[in-house]
Formats: sequence, structure tokens, C-alpha cells
Amino acid sequence: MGIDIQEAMHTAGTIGPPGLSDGSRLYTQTHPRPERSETGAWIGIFAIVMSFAAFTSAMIVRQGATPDWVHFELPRLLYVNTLILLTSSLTLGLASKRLRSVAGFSATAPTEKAYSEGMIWLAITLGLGGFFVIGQILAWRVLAAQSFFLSTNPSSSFFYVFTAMHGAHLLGGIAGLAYMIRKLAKTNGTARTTGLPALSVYWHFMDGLWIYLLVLLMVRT
Amino acid sequence: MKTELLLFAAGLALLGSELGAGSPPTPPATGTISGKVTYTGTPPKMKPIDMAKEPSCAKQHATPVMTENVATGPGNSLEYVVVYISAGDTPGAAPTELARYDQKGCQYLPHVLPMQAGQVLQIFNDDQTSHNIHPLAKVNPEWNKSQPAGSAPIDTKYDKPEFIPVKCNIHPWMHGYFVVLNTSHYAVTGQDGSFSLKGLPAGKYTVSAWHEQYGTQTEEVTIGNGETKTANFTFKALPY
Amino acid sequence: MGKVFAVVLTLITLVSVAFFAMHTWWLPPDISTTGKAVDRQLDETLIGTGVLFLAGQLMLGFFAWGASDKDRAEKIKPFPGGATPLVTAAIILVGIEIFTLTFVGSKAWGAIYLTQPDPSSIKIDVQAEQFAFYFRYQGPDGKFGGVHPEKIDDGSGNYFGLDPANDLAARDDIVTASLVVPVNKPVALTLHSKDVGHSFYVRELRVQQDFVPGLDIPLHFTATQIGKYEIVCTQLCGLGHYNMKAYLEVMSEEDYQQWLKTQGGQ
Amino acid sequence: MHDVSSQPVAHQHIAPTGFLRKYVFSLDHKVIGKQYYGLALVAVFVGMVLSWLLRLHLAYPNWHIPLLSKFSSTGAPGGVMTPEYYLSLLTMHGTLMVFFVLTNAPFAAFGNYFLPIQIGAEDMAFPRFNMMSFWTTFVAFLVMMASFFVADGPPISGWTAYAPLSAVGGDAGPGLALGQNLWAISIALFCVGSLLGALNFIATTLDLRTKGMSLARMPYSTWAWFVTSVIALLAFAVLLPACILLILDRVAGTSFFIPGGLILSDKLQPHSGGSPLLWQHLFWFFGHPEVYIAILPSIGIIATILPVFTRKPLLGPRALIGSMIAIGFLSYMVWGHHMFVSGMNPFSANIFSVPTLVITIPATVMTLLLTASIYGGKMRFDTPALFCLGFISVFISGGISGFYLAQPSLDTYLHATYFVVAHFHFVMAVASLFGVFAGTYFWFPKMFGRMMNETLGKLHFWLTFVGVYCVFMPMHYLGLVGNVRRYSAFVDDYLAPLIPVHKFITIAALLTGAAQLIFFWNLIWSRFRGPVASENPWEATSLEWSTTSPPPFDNFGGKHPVVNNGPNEYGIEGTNGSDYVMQTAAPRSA
Repeated sequence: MGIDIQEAMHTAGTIGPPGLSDGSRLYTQTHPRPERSETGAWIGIFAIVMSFAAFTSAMIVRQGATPDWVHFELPRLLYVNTLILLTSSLTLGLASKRLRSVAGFSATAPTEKAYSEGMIWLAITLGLGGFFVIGQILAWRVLAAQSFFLSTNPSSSFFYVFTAMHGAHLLGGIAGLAYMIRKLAKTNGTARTTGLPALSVYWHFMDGLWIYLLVLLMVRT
Repeated sequence: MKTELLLFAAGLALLGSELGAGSPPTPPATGTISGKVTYTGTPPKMKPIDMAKEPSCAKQHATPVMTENVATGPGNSLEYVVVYISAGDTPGAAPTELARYDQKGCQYLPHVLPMQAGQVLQIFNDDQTSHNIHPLAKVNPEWNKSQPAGSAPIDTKYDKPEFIPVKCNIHPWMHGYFVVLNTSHYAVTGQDGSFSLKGLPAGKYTVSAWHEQYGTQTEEVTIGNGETKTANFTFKALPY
Repeated sequence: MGKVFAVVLTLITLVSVAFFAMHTWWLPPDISTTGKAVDRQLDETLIGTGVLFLAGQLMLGFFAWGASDKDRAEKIKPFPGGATPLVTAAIILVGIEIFTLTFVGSKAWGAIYLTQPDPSSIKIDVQAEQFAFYFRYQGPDGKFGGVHPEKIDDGSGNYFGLDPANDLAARDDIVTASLVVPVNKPVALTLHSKDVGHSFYVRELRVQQDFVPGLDIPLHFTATQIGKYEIVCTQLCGLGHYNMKAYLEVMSEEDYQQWLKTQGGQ
Repeated sequence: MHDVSSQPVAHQHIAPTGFLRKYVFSLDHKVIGKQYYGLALVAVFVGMVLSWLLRLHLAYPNWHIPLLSKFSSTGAPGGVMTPEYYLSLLTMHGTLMVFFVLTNAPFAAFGNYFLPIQIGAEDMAFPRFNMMSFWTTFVAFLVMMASFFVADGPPISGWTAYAPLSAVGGDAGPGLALGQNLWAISIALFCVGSLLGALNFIATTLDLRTKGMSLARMPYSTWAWFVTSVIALLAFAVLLPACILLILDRVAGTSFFIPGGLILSDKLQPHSGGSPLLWQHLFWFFGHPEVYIAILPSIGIIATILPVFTRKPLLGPRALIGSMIAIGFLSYMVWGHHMFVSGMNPFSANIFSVPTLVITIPATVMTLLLTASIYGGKMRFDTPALFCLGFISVFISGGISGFYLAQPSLDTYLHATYFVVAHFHFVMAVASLFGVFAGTYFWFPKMFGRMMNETLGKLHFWLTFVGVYCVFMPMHYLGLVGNVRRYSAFVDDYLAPLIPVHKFITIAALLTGAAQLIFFWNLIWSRFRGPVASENPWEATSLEWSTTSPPPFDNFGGKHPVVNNGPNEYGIEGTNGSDYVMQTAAPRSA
């Protein structure tokens, strides 16, 4: 089991600035552990992967259960949405690159320029996220117009379930993004955005998850 | 002189008419519609019900109980047909006497129970086992209650006219009907297929006969004071 | 206190085991060709686990006894040999137990569920519904009529949704509320459900099989004892679950033929 | 963790003022732990009363249970339960006990309170998530209880809610309309709450361990909570989708679990093509790990408490932790053993049977290690110690019957009989609760600063210990005779002779239940009247005993303990004549 590795990590970790390795409050700095919010993000991703794995297996079982599966054309709009989401990942990358110094990973104080640019990129990311969600809803309407509803056929049922679940999770990301922007704006950049790496991890994952779902839906429906 | 007599007579007549108007009118004799419900063709043969699952009921029946969806009698008579006034009758207030429905020997007694809308219905469990009453109402509210052995009767009523199939969820063979009507004039045919609707004031009526399997037939009947008219119904039966 | 615990635990253990050993409450005699293996499997498991149970509980009581009433001066004693031999022993012993049980058990299971029914076996269609079983025999023509769910009508006794009007094969199908089979003749059932999940359980046959709505599930057995046995539902199916049962009547060949004659078709 | 140093976050050091923030919407893991414990207490009380009613009805079907008709006139006309009401109460008993008691008490309640303290942290990694997870669970509880008060009562489909019975709606029977909706919504909420909680536990264990608290030095209870939270994260992440699909089938007319051509209440159901087995697969993929979510924390608690009272180190701690991990791992490969006879391919039964039996190996190892740890100890028989012994005993009893049910060939006979009821009550319910009792008597001084009453405690133990054997051991015999479970009355000919056994069980159950009232009373009495507890009344080693009872808001009064020793240092030359060494004590030269 991983205990030994952990111990190694500890001994490595205990080499810290003198005076900090005693029981005083600064002890934690001597531990090269990831940001807790980032750990949280990864654990969350772990759980979400599990959920969608469950949904997927349900889909496969259900499709195998009875030959009543109707295949339908995915709304073109979805591909546009995909592009939007991919771009948003890109812009978030640009944002965190600029805000990194703000995020307290480097000793240098943030340059005013980096900060303002970073904020703009964050805002753009937020906007793109919003567009994606709206786009998804429009895609639903397109499908509904072809009278494919939630209960029409297992294929459409799963389509709505998948897109809805993904959308819900993405809204979580959007909320986090908004919170981050507010926090930064309030303190114009001096607030340490420790949540930003976690947020990026989550956002990129949402991105990947969508690609997976899109492929799955293309193959299955 | 003659004129005086005439006047006098007229006066008397007037007086008489005055008096007549004052005194309560003797009710006009009411009429009756009676008749017989029969079938043509061959009805399906009723099947024996195996109650082995419920010994406490099985032992109450010397001969196996038969299904009752098309119960027939001698002379092609058709049982369990509800004959009622479907038009021309002005329904009075719901009667105060209760419509009683029994669960006995894992059978519904009677198989078909007509009642007037709003009339109180009382359901008894006379068996040593739990029963479950599930009237599959669509117009009226649907409910589904179990009635353990020896528990108090269930009181309920239906406000809208409807033909409601009743089933027991515990004993699938138990099937019956609540027939909720908007009139107080109704009857269910017995084994001889005969019925009679009494106490009908003179007038023009639509008489309907309803059978759970063969649907409804209607007849126009006009009766005067104290008349008795006959209305016969004939349903077409199929073996399957 | 430790001694008290040891005594109480020992009593509980012995009483519990006694009732198993004395067969005070026990399975009904098996009447199937496949049940013997199940019973043997049960006995083996009983002995194996009985030993484990006694050993475990008595050891616990014994140690508790030993660990009680120590004065402050007394030193604690380490467990002889430490953890490693104990763990290895456990792994090996339980491992062997598991291996044998699986090896023997899978055969007992296979005999019931992984074999094909004898082609000559009597085919009977079983339908479970809230809350009764109904059984359907092919009748003289040796064919089952088609099933049409929308035609199902308990009121007229058409439990299977047959269509005798248009389906000649359905007319002579025999539908009963009891499962009647000849002794020593293989019987092949097809289980399907009208509404929700149910289960087919006959203790004496040592078989249990769920009905799954939407599936036709095969189950076959051969009854070796004439008599009347209960078929009960073991899958929670609604308010009448407790009362969902039917009878399995195992008859001599002659009685069976006689019974068939008395049963009319649709 | 930079923010700890440079920028203290609000929750970390400043205790909130104001009632709401302090006791209701508190971010303090200790308060949240107590809230979970309280919720579990309420749930277990309701669940227990339900079991009384169920037992009474089974043994004396025609007895008019007082007040019951007041509570539900349709469910129990004149105090005699209708079959559907029996099943409603049965469903609620199972659901409340499994979810709101066995998941909440040993895992969420004690875990929340003691996991951070045992690793020397000031709080959970995400205090806000922590608060949300409790209040989500609380709402889930309210929604579940609400089903008692809707038109035709709680659902009658059992805590496993097998489709299509649970999916088709009111036509399938009373309680399956609104009641089942509430059930599904409640469970979905519960999943969300548990997921948040599990996430928190994992992150906390990984990131917030104090200096020197290597994984190897974590107390076994912390290990158990950690492993359990990983299991829970996976399990509830699967149950949640299952519930969502179930809800859609019920309210949106989809057909995930409902096949076509079903006739219920003489109505052809408007569904087609669904797979009832799909629900069973999803449910049991959660359901089996759920058993370990209930039992592992208790094993950890016992493993932590036992050495304190035997005054000697636990035998083979690494093997014990290894077994926990092994069980957690295996628990995901065995769900099929709940479905041997449920219509899945019979071949898979043999396949599922093997890992199921293999699980008995780590289980046996753990049991043996615990038992052998008692050997040669200087046992102190305080109430927690007694419950440790009791735990080992009932865990053996419950584990043994697993050998039977793990074998398809025997499951064909024993499946869905009282043998199964006996099995999971012993191994999951009673064992887990013994862990909770031990934990309560052990940690109460730390949580409330007062000792619990020993006399009442011992009385509670003896009555409970003997009681549970009287209740559940006979159920094995009933199972052997083939007594089917979930029957609201025994109308089958072969069940009549068993009624006396059922009467015996009922009386035993009532008495055992009454014994729990002693426990409830002890809690209340000791909370206010109990003797004041010292910092470390049991002379234990783990970190929670190195702080005040109860601990300050930030657990260690602004300091962070430094850990130099493992949690297992008993029966040795300790400081000034004691026979143990605290984890925070100076490193031992050995």
C-alpha cells in the first residue's frame, strides 16, 4: 500500500524554512501537498466520472434489453456548442496564465496589465460558458421540434438525461467562475485566488466530459 | 226560472271546483315499466374459479363458484343487467338507505350493485381473510383500500354517475361493478332476466339496459297514469 | 466481568448450535431429483461453518476470561507468534473452505439452472400476477395459443390474454390455478409476469426463481414424491405478497391423465 | 495550505458568535458531527418503534395496537394493520435504518467529529460543503418522513424499491404514487449529501494531516472513515443516477426500468422496453458497498477502542488496514450475489459467488486480529470494552451465515427467507450499532465533557447483547424452514407452526428495544449530571485525547500537535509510570 511513499513524502516535506517545522501554525507550508481545493476538484471529478459511467452502462444495458431503439440525427447546433466550450477552455487557460502571479504561486506581485487582461479572459470564459448552456437549450428545442421528447424513445431519453446532467455540472463551474471574478474584482487582484487552479481543472474536465458524451451520443443515437 | 236553475248549477259547479282546488290533489296513479332481458347466439361458458389459494373461502362453496361476466338463466335470460331510466326522469335527493356491498366467500355480493349518485355505500368484509377493494373509477376519485378480517365496514359514496369496475387486489378473481346512476329508478335483472321499474309518473322515458360485456341498449317508453308498459331487451352473445 | 462475559457467550453459542444440530426446525424432505445435492451442500457448509462459529465464539470468551482480573503489576502477554502465522492460517483455512464449497456448490447449482430440460418434458406456461399464479397447459393440440396483454381480463377468467375467437391454438389451452404434474416426469416451466416482479418458490423442490416482467424465464424440475405442496411468492410484489400462493399437486401418471380430461379448454 | 499561514480564512480560528451560526448553520465539524448524531438518534428511534409495530403485527395479527388507528385511520382501521400499511412501515424501517442510521451514525457523525481531530486538523477541508452535506441529509430526512402524512402513506416496495413495482406508480398499489416519489427524491438528496461528505473526508485526510501524522500513524478509526469515504464516493455516485432514472420513469413517462405490456389494476401501462434488472444492477452496485459503508467505520472504531481497554497494542495493525482496503475493493465485484435467482444469466451466479466468498478472508482476518488482541491483555471492562467484545461476537455470528448466502446452490433455498434477515441484521445492523454504542460510551466524555453512567451502560450492554441473540438467532431457524420475509401475515399452511417462534422473537424485540430506552436516558442524564471528564479519562493515545474535553473551537487551542508515535503504543513503559505513550509524546527510542 502507499504508506511508504507517503512517509517518503513526509520526510521530504519536513525540510522547510527553519522555525516552521515545529508545532507552530506555519507547519503546513512544509508539506508539499496540492492545494486542498484542487484535491477536492479531483475527488469531485472522480465521483462525476463514476456517475456518468453508471449512466453509460445503463444506456448500454437498456439498448441491449429490447430492440426499440430509434436512432436520430443529432442537432447540428451541438457541434457549434462544442466549439464554444473548447474555446472557453482555451480562454480560461489564458486567464489563469495571467492571473497565476496573482494566485500567489510566484513571489512577484501581479503586474497591473496581467491582472486586467486575466480578468478580461475570465469574463470571456464565463460568457462562453453561458453561451454553451443556452446553445444546449436551443439544441433541445430543435430536437423537440422534430417531436423527439424525453419520453419519446430511450435514445432521446438518454440524450436529454446526458445533456441535462452535463449542463447542471457546468452551471456549477459557471457559478464558481462568477464567484472568482467577484472576489478578484472586490480586492482588485490582491485576493489570492487559490481556487483558480481547481476551477480550471474542473472546467477542462467538463470540457473533456462533453467530448466523451458527444462521441457516445453520436455513436449510440 | 230555468236560468236561475242553470245559474245555481253553475254556481254549485264553481263552488265544487273552488272546493276541489282547495283540497289536496289525490296523486295520479304511477306506472311501471317491466320486462325481460334475453340474449341471442351462444354466450361463452362460464369458468369455475379455483379458490385453493384461499382455503377459508374455498370451503364455503360446495360447488365451485363460476365467473359471472356473462351469467345466463333458463330461456336465454341474461342476469346482472342494470335497467334504469336514463332520460325523462327528474332525479330526487339521494335516498337515505345505504347501498350494501358484501365480500363473502371471496365473492362480491351482489356482483353488480346499482346506486344513486350521492347515496352512501357500505362495504363489508364477512370473510376470515383480508380483502382489498379497488374500484377502478375514472370520473369519480379512484381509491384502493384493504379491509382486514373483522374490521369495520368502509363507508363511502360516489357523486358522479359512472360504471365502475371493482376488483380485489388480493384475490384476482373477485370482480364486480358499482353502477352509479342519476336516477332513483333502476333495477338489476335476476336469473330469470326479468326486471321492473316501479313508481314512474306518467311521461316519456328513455330506458337503458347495461351489461358489463355487451354494453348498453335503450328504448323509448311512454306511460300514462297507472299504466304498466313492457320493455324487453335482447343482447347479441358471442362464444368468445 | 470478563468471566461473566465468557460464560454468557458460551451459553449463547452452545444453545444456538444445539438447535441447528438437533434439526429442531428444519427443511421439509426434498422431493426433487436436483435437491439432494443442495442438501448435501447445506450439510457440508453447516459443518464447516459450525466449526468456525464455535471456534471463534469460544476463543473470544476464553480470551476475555483470561484477560480479566489482572492486577496492575502483571505484565501483558503478546499473542504467541504474533500476527503473521494467524493471518496466514486464516487465509489458508478459509481459502480451502471456500475452494471446496465453490467447487461442490457450483455443481449443485448447475444441475438446476445450467442444464437443458429433457426434450420430452411437459411444457407449462406460468404467469404470475398480483397476487396469484396461473398455469397453462398446451391441451390436445400440443400448442400454446398466442398471448395478447390487452386481452387479459381477470373478470372473465382470461388470465393469460388468449384470443380464442381468432386463435385456434388458444381454444384448447388449459388454464388452472394449481400446478398439477405427474410424478417422476420432467417438467419445463416458462415463467413470465403480468405486472411486477414475483418469484416461484417450492421448498420441497429446493428451487427459487424470480419472474422478471418482460422476460420469459425457463425453469425445469422433476418431482419424485406424490403429494400436495405449496408454491409461494418470495419477491415483494405489493400488498398481497403474503397471500400470493398456489399448490403444486404431484400425481400418479393415471391420475394426471384423468385430471387432464376433466379440464376443459377455453 | 498557504492560506492557513498568510491569510486565515474566517472559519478557521475565529469562533462564530450568534446562535444560528454557532449551533444551527455551523461550519464547525464538531457541531456538524453532533447534528448528524442527533439526526441518527431521531431516525433510529422512529425505526425502532416501527420494528416494534411490525413485530407486534406479525405475532398478534388481530391485536388492536393502541393509538395506531389515531396515527393512520386508513392504514390501521381500528388498530389492525392492513397488509399495505405493514409494507409501508417495513419500507420505512429499512430505509431509515440503512440510510439515516447505519450510514449516518458510525460514518458521518463520529467521522465528522473525530476525523479532523485525530489527524490534528482544525476543521474539515471544506467546512461549507460539510454544512451543506448535513443540511441536504436533513432535508432528505424530512422528505422521507413526509411520506407518512401523504394520502395513502409511505411506499410499499421495500428499501430496495425494485422496479417495476416502484416505477409504475399508483396502479401497483397504495403508497406507490406520491409516497414513492417522496422516497426517490429523499434518497437522491441523501446521495448528494453523502457525496459532499465523502469528498470532504477524503480531501481532509489527504491534505490536513498535522506534522508527523503519516498515513501509517493514523488511528484505525481514521483509516476506516477514509476507506469508507472512498467506497461511499463511488457507491452514492451510482445510486444517484439510478434514482434520477427512477424519478423520470415515474414522472416523465420514460421507460428505463419498465418493460412493455404490463397490466396493473386492469390497465395496460403506457411504457415499453425497459429493463427491470437494470435497476437491480444499479441498486446493488450501490447496495452491497453500502453494507461496508455501514460496517467498516464500526470495525475501525472497535479497533481503536479495544487496545485502550486491553492495555496492549492491537495485533497486526497493517494486516487490519490491508483487510479494510481489500474489503472496500472487493465490495464492488460482488453485487450480483443479491441477484442469484433474480433472472440474470445463471452462469454469472458462479462468477459472482467467488469474490463474495473471497471477502470472507479479509473479514476473518480482521475478526481474528481483534480477538487475538484480547489474549493476554489486562482488560478493563468498562462499557465501551464490553461493546467491543459484543461487536466481535455478533460480527462472527453475522459473518458465518454469509457463507451460506454466498453460495448460489444454497441461496436457491434460503434467498428471501428470514435467514437473510438474520444475516444482514447481525452483520450490518447489530454489529454496526455495537460499534456506535462503543464509540458513544468511549467518546461521550470528549464530546460533552462528562462521563456516561457506567451502571446504566453495563445494564444496557447485557440486555442488548442477550436480546439481539434472542431476536435474530431464531430467524436462522425460520429461514431453514423456508419462512419467507416481507410477509405481513403467515397464511401458508407450513408457516402456522412457526407462529410461536415469531411470538418469542416479538417479545425479545420489545424487551431489547426497551433496553435502548436506558441508553437514551443515559445520554440525557449524563449530558447534564454525568461526572466531569478529564482530558484523557481512558488513558488513550490518539490526538483527540491530547486536547480539552470538549475541544476548543479550533480543536487544539491555536496550536498544532506534532505527532511522533503511532496510535498503538500500549502496554509499554510510558511516561511517569503510565503504560502507554500518546501520539504527541516525545519520540520513543525504540
